[in-house]
Amino acid sequence: MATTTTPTTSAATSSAPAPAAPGVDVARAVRVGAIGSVALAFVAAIGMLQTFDNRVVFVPFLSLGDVIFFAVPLVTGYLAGVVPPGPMGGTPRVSAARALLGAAIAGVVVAALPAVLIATLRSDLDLRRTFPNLSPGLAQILTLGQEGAAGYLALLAVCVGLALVGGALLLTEERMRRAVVRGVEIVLVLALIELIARQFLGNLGLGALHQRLYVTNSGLRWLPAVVLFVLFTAVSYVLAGRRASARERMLRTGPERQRRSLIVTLVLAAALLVMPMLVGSIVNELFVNVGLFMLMALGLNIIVGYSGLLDLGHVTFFAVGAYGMAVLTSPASPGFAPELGWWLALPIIVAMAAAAGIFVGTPVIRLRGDYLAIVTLGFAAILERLFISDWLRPYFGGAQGIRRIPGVSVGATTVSGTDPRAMLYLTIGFVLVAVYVSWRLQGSRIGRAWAALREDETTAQAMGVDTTKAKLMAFVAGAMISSFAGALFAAKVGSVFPNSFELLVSIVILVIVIVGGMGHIPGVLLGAVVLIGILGGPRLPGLLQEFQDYKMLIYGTLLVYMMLMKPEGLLPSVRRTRELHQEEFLQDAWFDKKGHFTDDPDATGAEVAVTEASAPPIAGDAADGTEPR
Amino acid sequence: MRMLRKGVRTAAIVAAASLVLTACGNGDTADLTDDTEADADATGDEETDDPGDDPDEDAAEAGDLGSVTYQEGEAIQIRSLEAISGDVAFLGIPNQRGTEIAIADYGDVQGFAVELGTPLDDLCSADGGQSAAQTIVSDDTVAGVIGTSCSGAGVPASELISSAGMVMVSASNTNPALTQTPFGTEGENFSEGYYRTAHNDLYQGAAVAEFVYEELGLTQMAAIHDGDPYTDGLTTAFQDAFTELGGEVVVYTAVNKGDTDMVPVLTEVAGENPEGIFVPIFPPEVNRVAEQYVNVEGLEDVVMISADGAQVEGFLEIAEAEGFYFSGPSLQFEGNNNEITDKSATDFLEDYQEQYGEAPSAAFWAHAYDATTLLLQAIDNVAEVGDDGSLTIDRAALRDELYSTSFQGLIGQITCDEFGDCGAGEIQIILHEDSSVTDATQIPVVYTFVPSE
Amino acid sequence: MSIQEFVDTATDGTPAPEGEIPVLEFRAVDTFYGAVHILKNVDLRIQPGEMVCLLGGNASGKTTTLKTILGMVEPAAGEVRIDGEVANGWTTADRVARGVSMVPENRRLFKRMNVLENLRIGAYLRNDDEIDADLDHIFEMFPRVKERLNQKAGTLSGGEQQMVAVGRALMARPKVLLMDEPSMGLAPVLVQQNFEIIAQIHEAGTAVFVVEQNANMALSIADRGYVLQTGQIVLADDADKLLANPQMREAYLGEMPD
Amino acid sequence: MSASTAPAATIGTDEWPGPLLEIRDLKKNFGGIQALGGVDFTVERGSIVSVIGPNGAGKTSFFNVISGLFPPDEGEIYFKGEDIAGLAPNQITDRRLARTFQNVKLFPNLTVLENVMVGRHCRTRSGAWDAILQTPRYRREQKETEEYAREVLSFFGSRLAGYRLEQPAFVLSYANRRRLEIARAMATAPDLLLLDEPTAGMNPRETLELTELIGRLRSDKGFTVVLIEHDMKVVADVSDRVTVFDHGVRLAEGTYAEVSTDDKVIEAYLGRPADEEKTA
Amino acid sequence: MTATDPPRTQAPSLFTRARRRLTWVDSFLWVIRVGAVLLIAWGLIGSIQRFTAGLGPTGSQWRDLLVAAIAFGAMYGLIAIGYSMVYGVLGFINFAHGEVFMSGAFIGYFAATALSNGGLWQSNPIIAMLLTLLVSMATSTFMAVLVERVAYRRLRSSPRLIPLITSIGVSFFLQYSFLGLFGATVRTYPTLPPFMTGNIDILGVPVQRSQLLVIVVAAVAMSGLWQFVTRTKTGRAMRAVAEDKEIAALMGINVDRTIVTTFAVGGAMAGIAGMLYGQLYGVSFFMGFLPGIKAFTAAVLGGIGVIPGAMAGGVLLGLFEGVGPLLILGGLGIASPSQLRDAVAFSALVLVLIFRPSGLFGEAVGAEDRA
Repeated sequence: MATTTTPTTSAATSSAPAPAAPGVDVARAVRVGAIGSVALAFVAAIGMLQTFDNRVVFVPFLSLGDVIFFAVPLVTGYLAGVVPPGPMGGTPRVSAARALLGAAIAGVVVAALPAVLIATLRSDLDLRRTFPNLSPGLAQILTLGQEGAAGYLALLAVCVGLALVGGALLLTEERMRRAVVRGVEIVLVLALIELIARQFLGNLGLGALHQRLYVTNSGLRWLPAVVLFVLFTAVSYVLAGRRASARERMLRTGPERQRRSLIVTLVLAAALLVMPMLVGSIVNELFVNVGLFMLMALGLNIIVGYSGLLDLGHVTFFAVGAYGMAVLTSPASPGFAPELGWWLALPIIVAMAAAAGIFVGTPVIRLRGDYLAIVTLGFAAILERLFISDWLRPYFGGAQGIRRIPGVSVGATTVSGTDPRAMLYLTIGFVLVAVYVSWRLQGSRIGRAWAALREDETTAQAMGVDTTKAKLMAFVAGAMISSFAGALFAAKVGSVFPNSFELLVSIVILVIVIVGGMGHIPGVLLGAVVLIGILGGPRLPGLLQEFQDYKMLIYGTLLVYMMLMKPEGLLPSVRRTRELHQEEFLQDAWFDKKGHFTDDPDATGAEVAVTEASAPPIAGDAADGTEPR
Repeated sequence: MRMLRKGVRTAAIVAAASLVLTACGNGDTADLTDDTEADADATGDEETDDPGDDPDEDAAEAGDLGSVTYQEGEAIQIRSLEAISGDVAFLGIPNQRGTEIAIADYGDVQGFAVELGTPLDDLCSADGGQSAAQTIVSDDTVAGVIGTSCSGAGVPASELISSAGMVMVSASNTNPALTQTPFGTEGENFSEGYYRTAHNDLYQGAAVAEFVYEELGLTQMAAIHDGDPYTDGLTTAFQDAFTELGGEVVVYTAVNKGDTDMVPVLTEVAGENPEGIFVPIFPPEVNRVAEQYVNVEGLEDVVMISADGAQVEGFLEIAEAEGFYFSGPSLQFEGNNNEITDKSATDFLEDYQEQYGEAPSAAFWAHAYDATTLLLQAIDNVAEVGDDGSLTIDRAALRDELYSTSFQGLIGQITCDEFGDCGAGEIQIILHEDSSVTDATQIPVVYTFVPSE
Repeated sequence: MSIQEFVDTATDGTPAPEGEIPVLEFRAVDTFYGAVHILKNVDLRIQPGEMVCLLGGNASGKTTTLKTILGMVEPAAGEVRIDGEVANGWTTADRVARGVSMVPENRRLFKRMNVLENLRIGAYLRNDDEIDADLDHIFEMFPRVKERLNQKAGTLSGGEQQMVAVGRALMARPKVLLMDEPSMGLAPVLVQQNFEIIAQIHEAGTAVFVVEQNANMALSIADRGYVLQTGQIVLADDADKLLANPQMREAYLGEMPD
Repeated sequence: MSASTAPAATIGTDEWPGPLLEIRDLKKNFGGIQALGGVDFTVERGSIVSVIGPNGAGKTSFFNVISGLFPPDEGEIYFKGEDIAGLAPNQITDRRLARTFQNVKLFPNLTVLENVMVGRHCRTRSGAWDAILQTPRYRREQKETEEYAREVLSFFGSRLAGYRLEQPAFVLSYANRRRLEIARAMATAPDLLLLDEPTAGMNPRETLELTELIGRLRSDKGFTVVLIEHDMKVVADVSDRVTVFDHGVRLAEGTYAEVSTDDKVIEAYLGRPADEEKTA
Repeated sequence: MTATDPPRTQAPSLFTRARRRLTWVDSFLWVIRVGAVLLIAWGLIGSIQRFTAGLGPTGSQWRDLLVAAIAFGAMYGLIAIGYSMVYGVLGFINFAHGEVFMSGAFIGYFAATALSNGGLWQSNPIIAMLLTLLVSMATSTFMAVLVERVAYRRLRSSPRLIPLITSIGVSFFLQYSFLGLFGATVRTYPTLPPFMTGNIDILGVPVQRSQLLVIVVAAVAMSGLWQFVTRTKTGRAMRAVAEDKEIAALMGINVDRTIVTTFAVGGAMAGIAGMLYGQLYGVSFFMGFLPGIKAFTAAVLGGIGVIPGAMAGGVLLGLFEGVGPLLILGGLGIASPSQLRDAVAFSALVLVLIFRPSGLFGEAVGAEDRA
């Protein structure tokens, strides 16, 4: 790293100059290539290439399997030349030699393991008892159908060629690069959603356009794909210049921000109103599912995001809502079937959920963080077992669940899962209520108590916050909001079975909250859209149904990636961003201060705070109340 | 609101018109000639106003469900909706593959290729089945569906598919509610256009009860299910039938999926001294039961009876499985031929091994194969080639055709009754005595049950 | 005197005694947290057996200095030398092995371990046979520690904990002992006791580097002192001269100029 | 509570004629180790009392027990005549007894203003429904809370004003954190304020400033203050009375002049006569 | 005390004092406590009555059940150690530990199959099983260390939710990677050699040899670990790092390496458990999930961070869920009690924590600290 001594007076703001562009980093290229090689072999060995080989996305030549295959060397080639940012940030420019030569080296390395794979597949070794996905067809894909030595050459050519493309991408301007990536992403998604596009364009009266763009029940035609790619790349390129950086937006306050958010709100509201009309039943269905998870996630957000109580059993409240609705409304409920109307049953189950919140919340009040997590998880497990049990079969139907749950009567009609559009309107209504309630609570007195609780329970209590009450309030509010999801779910599906309330649901809800942005309503909503809408829920398909088999794998990878790269979530709250980026924030504070305040020479706090950020001080003296009670 | 809806409808008509025009232009598109089908969503709106789906409605008259038309060069679309991920994938994957092989074997339908599209996943749950079915009914080019794997998913899926005018044939739904009750009336989840080649649980429960009571002469039985609606339904049916015959189920209990330590439940069973245990659960739990029951005092000599869920290589090959009885639909497919594709079960298994590198992991592959040929045959029978070379399938006619199709399949005679039960309904009990025989079709039959009409 | 003048005097402060290699030395060290420049061109030198104190208020860079010595923060520029060798890039363990040891602020014993374990872990990097002898030496110095050997460290009184903390640091046989704020939050009697211990260690021949806010106490026993302000050494002189320095008295000894 | 010697009606109110805080024979053990071994302690309304003593003498435990973080094993704590022993910390804060912590415990990711507004929690009453329905009471309280918080912060002059209000607490300097913690405690509108080492880690100038501020807490705000402090200069400057702790019991009590010349105190705590300390 | 005795109220009685502290939360908890005790007692009485009436399992059946439960619990204990140690050192729940266990069992299966195909399993079973055990341990150790290196190391200073979520991600990734690579089939280890099957008499009590094996191996592993942690320098370093990483570094301890060691040791224990579990119950990609959660429960039950607590918690949990359903629920006359074993296990956890909020062996609040 470059070293400079800086003038002492303005030293605080100085940063190191960008180092000169380094030469070809062979070691890095080989390392990145090796990772790429493992990745490609892995993707092949778990059967992804073959599974997706039948799924044509760009008519007539590219299948989804090919896209995945080609993406690996491309990304590897790109990464091979990247110069890791120095400790003071800033990405230096890369020389053409570094980018291209590095990419070429990486490309060769990438081809290594797949080549071994091909050799093995062509040999007489029978690996399929161990690796069921290593089928002869795989060799065909990896060699692009070439026989003999030509196969290896084809593989090498693909790897090196695409790596070079990746390397070349590195040489372009960053804004351009982002635009290209965005363009590829959009076109790829468009290619995957032929049926949805067919419905949507049909609803818009643009069926002819669909015919031009797509092949029915297949993918995008190649020429429109190219045109769309160019179009979207150009649009992203232009837009990228206009968009204020996320950081600026985060720090911006005052009327401008308010006006902006008002406009955003209005646009969103209009979209919400019109969207279900246009998008067709698949997307409507998808968004109903997303909406249900939004409700659950908003509920959990109060418990985890606002109050910092790690609840790993949130599905409990969903289950109470759904089973409650089933028992109260279904004529087929085995034990007790008052056959109430949905709206009549709703307040009852919300009250039941509140009671469940108190029941779950009370025993865990005195427990510290992770104990709380396992106990809530335990409650969810207990409840799931009770619903499936023969013991309570006379009330909950055991393994057979409860069926024939009527829909929601709205006026003269009944809304249920067979009509996803109406269901979506209903769901949107409830999500709006939940959002409003969450929003109002967050800024209120109780919201501040939750925030204090999350920061430091003992101190909050010492400052007069009734932590018992605040915790229970959080559980009750979270439970009530989540019970809406259960009630809607029962009416939508028309039947409830115990396996819809497995532990995985709790985990997925938590993941939504955290990946979206803990404690931040728009973040939580976005989290649900991304995870449930695109990938799908535990027992729900998402937009990319093709990836069903690999959904959990992608989930896992995405989670790890997110937590390492962007732990505050996709759309974080200011507070959470501060918490996770205290260091960066301190720099801002430092700059801020420079302009404002000169009276207090040693009140910068920077050192103290940075020290604390990296290693929170252990409670110094004994028994000063730091221990949990 | 009314204005909007009107707008949408106008848009739909414009869309339909443009579709027709473009179709004439390049002859490369799916075309929907019936106006009610022009916009699936718009019509869906009206048709599905009553989700309760009155089951008493008489069979639809031909023509009022619309039709689907394929232009020359297009493929007939059918869909597979099976549990292909998660813990029940072992059941759904062979079903899907059976369907794939059947499509390949059947070949073209009146010169039109048949396409399965992206296989859909019922996730073995009601919500998963509903969402996936929603995808299917949104695509008005789909002629029919093979699925679901799980009865729980089948309930909402059959309702949706039925109200969209489509048909679905399941290979492994066995829950009585989907078709008929023991009294020959509609089951509570019966829907028009739903068929299955799988047997009805009630028959199997009765078959086991009869076999145990009359053939083996046992009167004290235990039953263990695993919380799956299927196994739970089966043990309940068994209990009812056995009690009616005069026997007694002294322990009725359950394990959980994922359990490995079966000693507690077996001790519970042993405490009541049953003469036999009916344990129709799936691997791997059934493996654990087989391995552990011999070590539980008092169970050394009990008669063990399992069901079709366990008739897979992974269970049959373990030594502890020797001596187990299995109930299930007739699996003596050897010599059986699907008369439509002229394929024997043996050939099928060879094909399967060749193509997928393993033997089927569950017993319903033949049901899936027959279900698919059943559907394709019916399509073949009702499809009409128009003057422009397009192929039109009338949905109502397809339903009717399915209700009246009859042929010899891999699993035996396929004849659909008025509630959609098409399978033979014959239940066999086999005795597994040699763990080197891992092909269930090779295991000797000791009892055959034919439901009395 | 302006800051710049302070700086000028600091850089040519006390010359090193001829021929001796400093146990600890900073040569023009700069450190950053992100883009924030914390230490600015800091020079420090501690000779064997010497007792030096580093004075400064909050956020002056004291903690960062200690972290830089211990390798928890890497300098962006300049050299840290331990026993004459350039230590940049060494791990904390390397530095401890070369004779740097610290008594942290607030003692921070391993409360769940007993006193003996605490002392033994001080000698973690040592493999010689003299550990037991050194333990005896510590017991000699602090007889009360010996009485409490099997007691959990968390149950000791504040004064006893301080003894164990010093003992633990001494078990590493340091060439230079770093003391981080030995008077912070302590009762006067303990502060006094602490400085007596420091003096004792110093007399025994170990170099001691005391980082303090309480300038009076530190300067009263130190040989030399450095004054750190917003990351810069603004004063460096013999302890008695510092005590007499008027600016020093005003800024760090709490005397108001009125 | 029937047999009180004062009118029962005044218990727990400002009319209570007796001492503000009266503690008798307070005992507390932690895992068999005695932290407090029978402490008697009285604070009159309007006084400033310092508690001093060696580390580990039980001072912080004493505060923790008074403020309800740990229940006492034995003994009585009367606050305005009401026995508060065994109440939860928030109930005690509710009764107008607030504290700060030895190692500053702020809500680091909340802004300065929010930190202080949390202190108003126990003086406001609006609930979840008020917030959802935006009742007039809610809006009034919301406004009052913020205004009160700003007013409390203005007590510290320019230190915690202006742009600082919107800064998260973790960027504050050490001294400002201590100030903010006091402000937060003030926001609970206490009668009695317990300050645990308020000047620890401050430089002499800041210490001086804070010493003056503690005086103003009484003169301007009317708080009664009990503080733990190691800086004898601060103790000497502000306290009416000084209590010395050692090994969980009271070693001495009196004015600063009295205790600083007490031999026991010198031996256990000061180490040498106090005037020596000053010139050292 | 001031000269004039000020007026004051009378000291409240102990009862008043207790009642004041007793909020409605406490009342609620007391209701649960008393209710649980009553239910358990009632269930026990029911079972005893049935037993004396000659109904239900016989004495020897109960005994066998007990032994099986202990053996099963011992495996939980071995897995729980990994959770407990990682929690002790890094303070977060390593959800991926169940998959570490699974990977050991899985690769152990391949080793065992290879040895069986090579004939060693049959000809020299003890060596073959030891080799398999080594493979399992090595795999799990490697996995644990790899996961730490790739996923957790960069998260040392993050709030603890972040590594928790990361570990959930890792868990999904490993589970479904194994599914993709090796398929969904449940695979069975080669059968145990004849001298490992059947019963053996211990003090007149017949015990299944395989269960005895599990108990013995677990006991040996556990005591070895205990020696390691308390007696060796590395063990001391681990405890030091668990308590205070910064100060540990000041002592010259390489904190990173110590953390890696912690993961490795936890992984090795999980590997042992994996091999035993796989041998008895087969292997599948999903096998780590439930035992993982149960083992974590066991760790909490015993007091997380306390190594002997993890083992004790494991055995206890094994007993609760092995014997509990039949003994208590059976006695209460509840249908299909075995189906509720997980419910019993988690109820036991909730109850234990209601009675002892820091777990059975967890440190009581304030015990270590004094003012």
